[in-house]
Amino acid sequence: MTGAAAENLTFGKAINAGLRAALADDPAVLLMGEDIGQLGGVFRITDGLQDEFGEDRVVDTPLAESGIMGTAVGLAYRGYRPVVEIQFDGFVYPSFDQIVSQVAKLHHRTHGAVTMPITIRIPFGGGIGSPEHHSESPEAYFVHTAGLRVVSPSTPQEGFDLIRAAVASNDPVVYLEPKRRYHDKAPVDLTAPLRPLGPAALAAQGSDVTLVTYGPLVKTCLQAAEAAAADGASLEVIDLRSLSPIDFGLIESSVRKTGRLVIAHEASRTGGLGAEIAATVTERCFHWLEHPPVRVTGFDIPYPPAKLEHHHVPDLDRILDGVDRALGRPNSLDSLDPFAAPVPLGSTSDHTSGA
Amino acid sequence: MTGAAAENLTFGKAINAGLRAALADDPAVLLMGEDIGQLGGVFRITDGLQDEFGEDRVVDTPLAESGIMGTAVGLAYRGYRPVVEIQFDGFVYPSFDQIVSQVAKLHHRTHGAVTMPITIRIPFGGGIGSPEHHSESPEAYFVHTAGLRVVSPSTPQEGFDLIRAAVASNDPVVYLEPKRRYHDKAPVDLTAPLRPLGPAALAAQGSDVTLVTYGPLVKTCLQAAEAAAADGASLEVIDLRSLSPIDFGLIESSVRKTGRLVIAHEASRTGGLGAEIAATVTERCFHWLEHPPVRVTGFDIPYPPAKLEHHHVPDLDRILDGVDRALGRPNSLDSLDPFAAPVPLGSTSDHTSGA
Amino acid sequence: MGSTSLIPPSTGMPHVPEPDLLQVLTPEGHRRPDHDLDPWLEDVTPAMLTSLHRDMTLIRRIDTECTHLQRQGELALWPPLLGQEAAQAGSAVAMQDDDYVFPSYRENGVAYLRGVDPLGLVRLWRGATFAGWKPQDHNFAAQQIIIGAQALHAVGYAMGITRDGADAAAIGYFGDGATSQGDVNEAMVFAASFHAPVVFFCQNNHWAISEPVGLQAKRHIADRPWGFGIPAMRVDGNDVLAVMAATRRALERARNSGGPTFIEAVTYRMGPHTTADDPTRYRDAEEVEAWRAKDPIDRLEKHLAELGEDVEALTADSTAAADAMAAELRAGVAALADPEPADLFDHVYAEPHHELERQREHYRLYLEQFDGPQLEAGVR
Amino acid sequence: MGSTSLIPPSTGMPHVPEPDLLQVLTPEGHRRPDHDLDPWLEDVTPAMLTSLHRDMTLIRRIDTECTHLQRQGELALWPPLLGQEAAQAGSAVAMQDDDYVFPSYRENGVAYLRGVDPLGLVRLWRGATFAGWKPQDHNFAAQQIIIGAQALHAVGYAMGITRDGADAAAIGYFGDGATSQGDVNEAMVFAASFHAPVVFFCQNNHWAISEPVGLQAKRHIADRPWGFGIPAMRVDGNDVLAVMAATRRALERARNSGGPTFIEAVTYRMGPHTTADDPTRYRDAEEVEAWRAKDPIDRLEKHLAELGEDVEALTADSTAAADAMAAELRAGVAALADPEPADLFDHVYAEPHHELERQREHYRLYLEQFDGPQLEAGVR
Ligand SMILES: Cc1ncc(C[n+]2csc(CCOP(=O)(O)OP(=O)(O)O)c2C)c(N)n1
Ligand SMILES: Cc1ncc(C[n+]2csc(CCOP(=O)(O)OP(=O)(O)O)c2C)c(N)n1
Ligand SMILES: [Mg+2]
Ligand SMILES: [Mg+2]
Repeated sequence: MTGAAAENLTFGKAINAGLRAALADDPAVLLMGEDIGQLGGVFRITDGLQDEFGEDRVVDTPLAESGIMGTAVGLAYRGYRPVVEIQFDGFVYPSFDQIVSQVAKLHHRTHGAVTMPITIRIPFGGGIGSPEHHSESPEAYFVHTAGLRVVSPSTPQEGFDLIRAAVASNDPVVYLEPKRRYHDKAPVDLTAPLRPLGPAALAAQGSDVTLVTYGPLVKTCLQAAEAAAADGASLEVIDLRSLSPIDFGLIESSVRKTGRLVIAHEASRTGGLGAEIAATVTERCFHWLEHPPVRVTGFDIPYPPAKLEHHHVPDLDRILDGVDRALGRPNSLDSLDPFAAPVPLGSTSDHTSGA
Repeated sequence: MTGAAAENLTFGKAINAGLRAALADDPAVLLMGEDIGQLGGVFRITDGLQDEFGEDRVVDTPLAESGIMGTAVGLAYRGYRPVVEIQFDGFVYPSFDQIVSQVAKLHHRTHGAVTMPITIRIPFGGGIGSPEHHSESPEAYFVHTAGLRVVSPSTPQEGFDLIRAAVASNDPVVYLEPKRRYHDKAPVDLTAPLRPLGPAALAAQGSDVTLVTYGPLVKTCLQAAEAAAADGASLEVIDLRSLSPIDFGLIESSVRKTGRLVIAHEASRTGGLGAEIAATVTERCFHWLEHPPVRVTGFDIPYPPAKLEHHHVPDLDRILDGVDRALGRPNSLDSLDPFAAPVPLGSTSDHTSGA
Repeated sequence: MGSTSLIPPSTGMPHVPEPDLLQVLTPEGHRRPDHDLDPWLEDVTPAMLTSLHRDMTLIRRIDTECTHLQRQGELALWPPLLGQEAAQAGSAVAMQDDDYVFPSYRENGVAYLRGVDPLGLVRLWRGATFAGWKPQDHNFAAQQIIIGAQALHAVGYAMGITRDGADAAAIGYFGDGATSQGDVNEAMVFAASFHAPVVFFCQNNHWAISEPVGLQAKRHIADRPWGFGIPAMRVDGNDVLAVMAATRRALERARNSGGPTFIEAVTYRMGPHTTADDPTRYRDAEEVEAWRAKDPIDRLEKHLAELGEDVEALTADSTAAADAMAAELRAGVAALADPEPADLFDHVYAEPHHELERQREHYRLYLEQFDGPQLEAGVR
Repeated sequence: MGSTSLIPPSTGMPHVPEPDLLQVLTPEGHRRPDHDLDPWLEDVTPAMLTSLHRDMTLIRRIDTECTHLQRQGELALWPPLLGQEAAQAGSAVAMQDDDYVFPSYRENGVAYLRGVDPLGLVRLWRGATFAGWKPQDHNFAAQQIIIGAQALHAVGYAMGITRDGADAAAIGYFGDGATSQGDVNEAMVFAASFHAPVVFFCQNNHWAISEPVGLQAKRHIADRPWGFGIPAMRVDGNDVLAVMAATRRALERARNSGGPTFIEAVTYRMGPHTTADDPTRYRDAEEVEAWRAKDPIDRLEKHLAELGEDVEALTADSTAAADAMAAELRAGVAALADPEPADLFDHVYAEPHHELERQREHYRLYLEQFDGPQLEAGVR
């Protein structure tokens, strides 16, 4: 896959290269965000781009996310293709209204007359010891929002490919960058052709359990697959790449083979992507399932302080524990077997009739 | 259930009575929102309350939802229990940042030192022929947000009971009012004791299929249960009441009895509550399930214009169609049998390795 | 009338103009001189005034027709603009074709003058569509319901104009209530920072549903933009000439790299907020009556009479034009078909989306069982 | 120095004060008369000045200590306030106990003067907690990272003060960059509408990470509040007496039903945005050097010298106090334990939550397999 032109690049530099290519290819592309100019962004993802393309194409904006998103909408009305940087995941919410009510809906609102080819870049997820609001995984909010596409790359090559595909898409795309992988290095083919946004990738082949994940946890899941192999279990790891829409075709064919599904993500469990994947795969592959889909996720808590984040973010051991569960092997949760405990702990249910 | 003091009230008047009781019971309670004073709110839910309790307790605010939510946080810091009205579902997003990053997190952020007993009232859902942004079902966003509780009443009595329970809770509660049921009338016991927020209700007993729903669709599902009974199928209808947390105990015991689960909601399907319920019930009741959980929901589209909304919002027929599916009876989707179609329609999957 | 200098102060010292109400036509229809606005009114002829009269008459007729249509159940809702005809017509005629309008839901008069077919407005407000026109056909964006959001869109569009080196401006409309929203204030920040060729056109109609403007702003709205570095004019919004002159001036300033301008058009919402509203619950009849005396159409008629024009004749002409348009509109309404269920799934995405195709196909199969409208197969 | 009248204009006419920088201590340490501020400085004695010197010295020491601790890996991050000691100390000492502070992340000096244990700041910035103190113990809210959000909290709290008829005020701190956020502008709208007893304290330190204040505001920040109906003062933020006087005046105004006031304290962020930042990428060394000449502590020392105080002795005292505090802090840091995993689940809700209990129990069982920290059973 890595052609002659492959360069060894960090994830961050690969995205930077993709942005550079997008800016060079199409004068309608422009970058907007806080501190993306001379500073090159707090993660240096836009490093050098303002010097190369000028202040008109790489625009430091005032400190107001709704303002950034709303002016991006106006620029899209005028035919531009804004690429917006949200500095950290937790700072996207002031722009939530513009995203949900405008960016996602304007193409539909106008019966296709207006397109909103806006890319919203968000460094997301935890694991880098950050303060509050700097480690969130907001993907479920966007995946539930019709009109948006959501993607997350897991390798430098995907970083490059997907940012180009996102910018080239005529739909708005939320592009979630797994910030704790920014320093991962790998060869990147900068001459790779433009690829479609949607397909998932088979990151590792296996036969016993299908392990679905995306973004930052792909690496962890690949490590889990290696560890599991040593333990006699063969994991098939699927890297979603596209979180909306989800490429269920690949997942379904894998689950029809393995009969077992584990989904891993950092976001909170309730209402997270794991629920959607479990529900859809159960609908479509019920008769193939040997065990209910297992979710290994962050807890239903606010993302914790740095010193505690390793408890919250699923790691190798928690993923393997989930795999053991899917395989019916002994696992930590045997003593809290859900099948043995019909009524949840601490439930104060008072089942009166509502009539 | 309807005691001596029961009065025949509309749903709207029942909530109004609950708010009146809350204001009367506790001087720390105050109401804030746009047009809630002299006008009594665009739905008249706060009708007469400003006259009764004064402009200091029932406060017309400037037209800025983030401002309303943010000042409510400050009032909670000072010991108040603000009840905030968001005029329509689609107008909650400007306050999303204050809700997600402040209201939901401040209790945890301060290790319990500060409480955020804020009630966020939102008339939600469709079916009343409204313009854009006036018919949304945003519950999944809030259910996925740790730190919030989310409830939705389905009857006048629940409207009264749950608003009182929400205001009395020391946690922030998103209280979703099924606006198209505001004019439904039923006896309401205004002397009912304060009840807990969490339990679901068994709205109708049955033995063949468990039908889980909430808010506006409870009524439709009860009608579906009657229609199904005529057709020889016995539906057990569960009214969630609390969407976060969900009272899985009641659902699980029902599913262990029926072996079949249908979930109905108006919100878009992907990442909606149906996914969470299907996933959790599958985890906990896998061996009892005779058929994968069926979701009958809004489509993954922006809420459509009024003339088309009856297509989007699940109605009796679509719910019955889902019930038929769960029962393995002939239904509209037989020719699109998911088990027969391993690759989704129109998928352009390109399953290359991501390594 | 004060001299509202539009030249930004060169020092950092505050330099806020007198926010007197700019007015060139008194309620009695007398033309008064105004140092700032007169240069923008040099081409005013009786013919132009007659044309403005017809514009306002037609706008008012659309408004009353649609209010009737709502009462008759043809429309789901209608937001009347009664009383705001001068603010809308005066600003609309000041625009050039290349200028781009970002309206709220109430700019139905501006829509009409931008060439939007009234039937498009009807289709929108009957709930058949969210946009009864193609924005690019009229340089008139989809109407905005989220209060204030469009102010940022106008600024973004204007930033694009600058980048394109184009000779055009953007104009964002919003109400007095909208000025409380973060978005409108952020729009001022961005407009100032990027020196965007944008005009903020605020129709202060004194009410935001049931809330008086005094709840939103403790000072004149036009006082606020200066602090952001944006010059502002406070104009009599019921004086069509003052509004036209101020808007011309602001748009011209924008086109000539002068940056953003804010216009507060002081007017009054004579009707309910929408046909669903009952204003008697929150405001006094006397207030409404006092504003009736400032009616924008009456005022122009008085002025035309003062100029010696045959007001009866031109009113008859305007009315005839309005009658014709109303008849056409009603005929159009009678012929309107309901939207197709395909509209549910079309254009949610610009590019193929396999999961939504699947839902579409599911629903097609579902509908096939019934007699009602069907979905076509395989069309996106 | 201009006369910044705090009396709101009685008419609707704009009445914006000269936004000259209010200053009572020149960079050379001379005391200069100021009509507006002098009445608020009548109780200033050499002892008070000495105390302010010690306050600023201690604040600076916390700052440099924590910067070191970050370099040594004890802290995850630290946002230095170097250069802003006068703005923080001057405003903090102006408060009364009942006043309530809503800080951003940079008000570590204010925190200290409100009685927050520096070890609490350390625990916060090492990533052991999100709040190293109980807000109600110091009337000092949890620090706020979401830019501008706390401005609304301050207004809401102040609205509560009014309702309680209490003799107190709220004060919200934020930076120059924050003024672009919708929340800060909405806070001004609400403060004006509800005549809230709140002080907006904006430390204009000239930078928002890499963005100069000129990108956020085309005029002085203090020009903006007037348009919202909120009087503003622009004070030399490196002049501890001017800051103290202005804050006293504003707080006193708030306590006496005078409503909100905005203070722009013009200062400079001498260090990086945080220890993770590299300011050499975006700003010139000369700019920093120019501001070094306006150092707030030097300035007070010069003034004390001019008053004939024994500066060497009092500096030695201040330094000794700082040394003692720093030693205590380091000892405290060495003794810090890591937080317990129970903190993950505790206080997410104030009331029982069965699904979260279940997750907690799951995780307890999971941890039991390992040697590391364990979760207690059944505790919420
Ligand atoms: C974000 C948002 N909040 C609330 C509403 C409900 N709403 C519709 S119109 C309106 C009043 C707007 O007043 P103003 O800005 O003065 O405009 P006008 O209606 O007077 O033209 C309100 C509160 C909305 N549409 N959007
Ligand atoms: C909503 C939000 N957007 C972005 C950020 C990232 N951020 C943290 S500090 C900062 C600059 C703030 O500048 P200013 O308000 O001047 O305060 P200062 O840091 O100078 O004290 C930014 C952009 C944030 N914390 N919150
Ligand atoms: Mg208005
Ligand atoms: Mg700053």
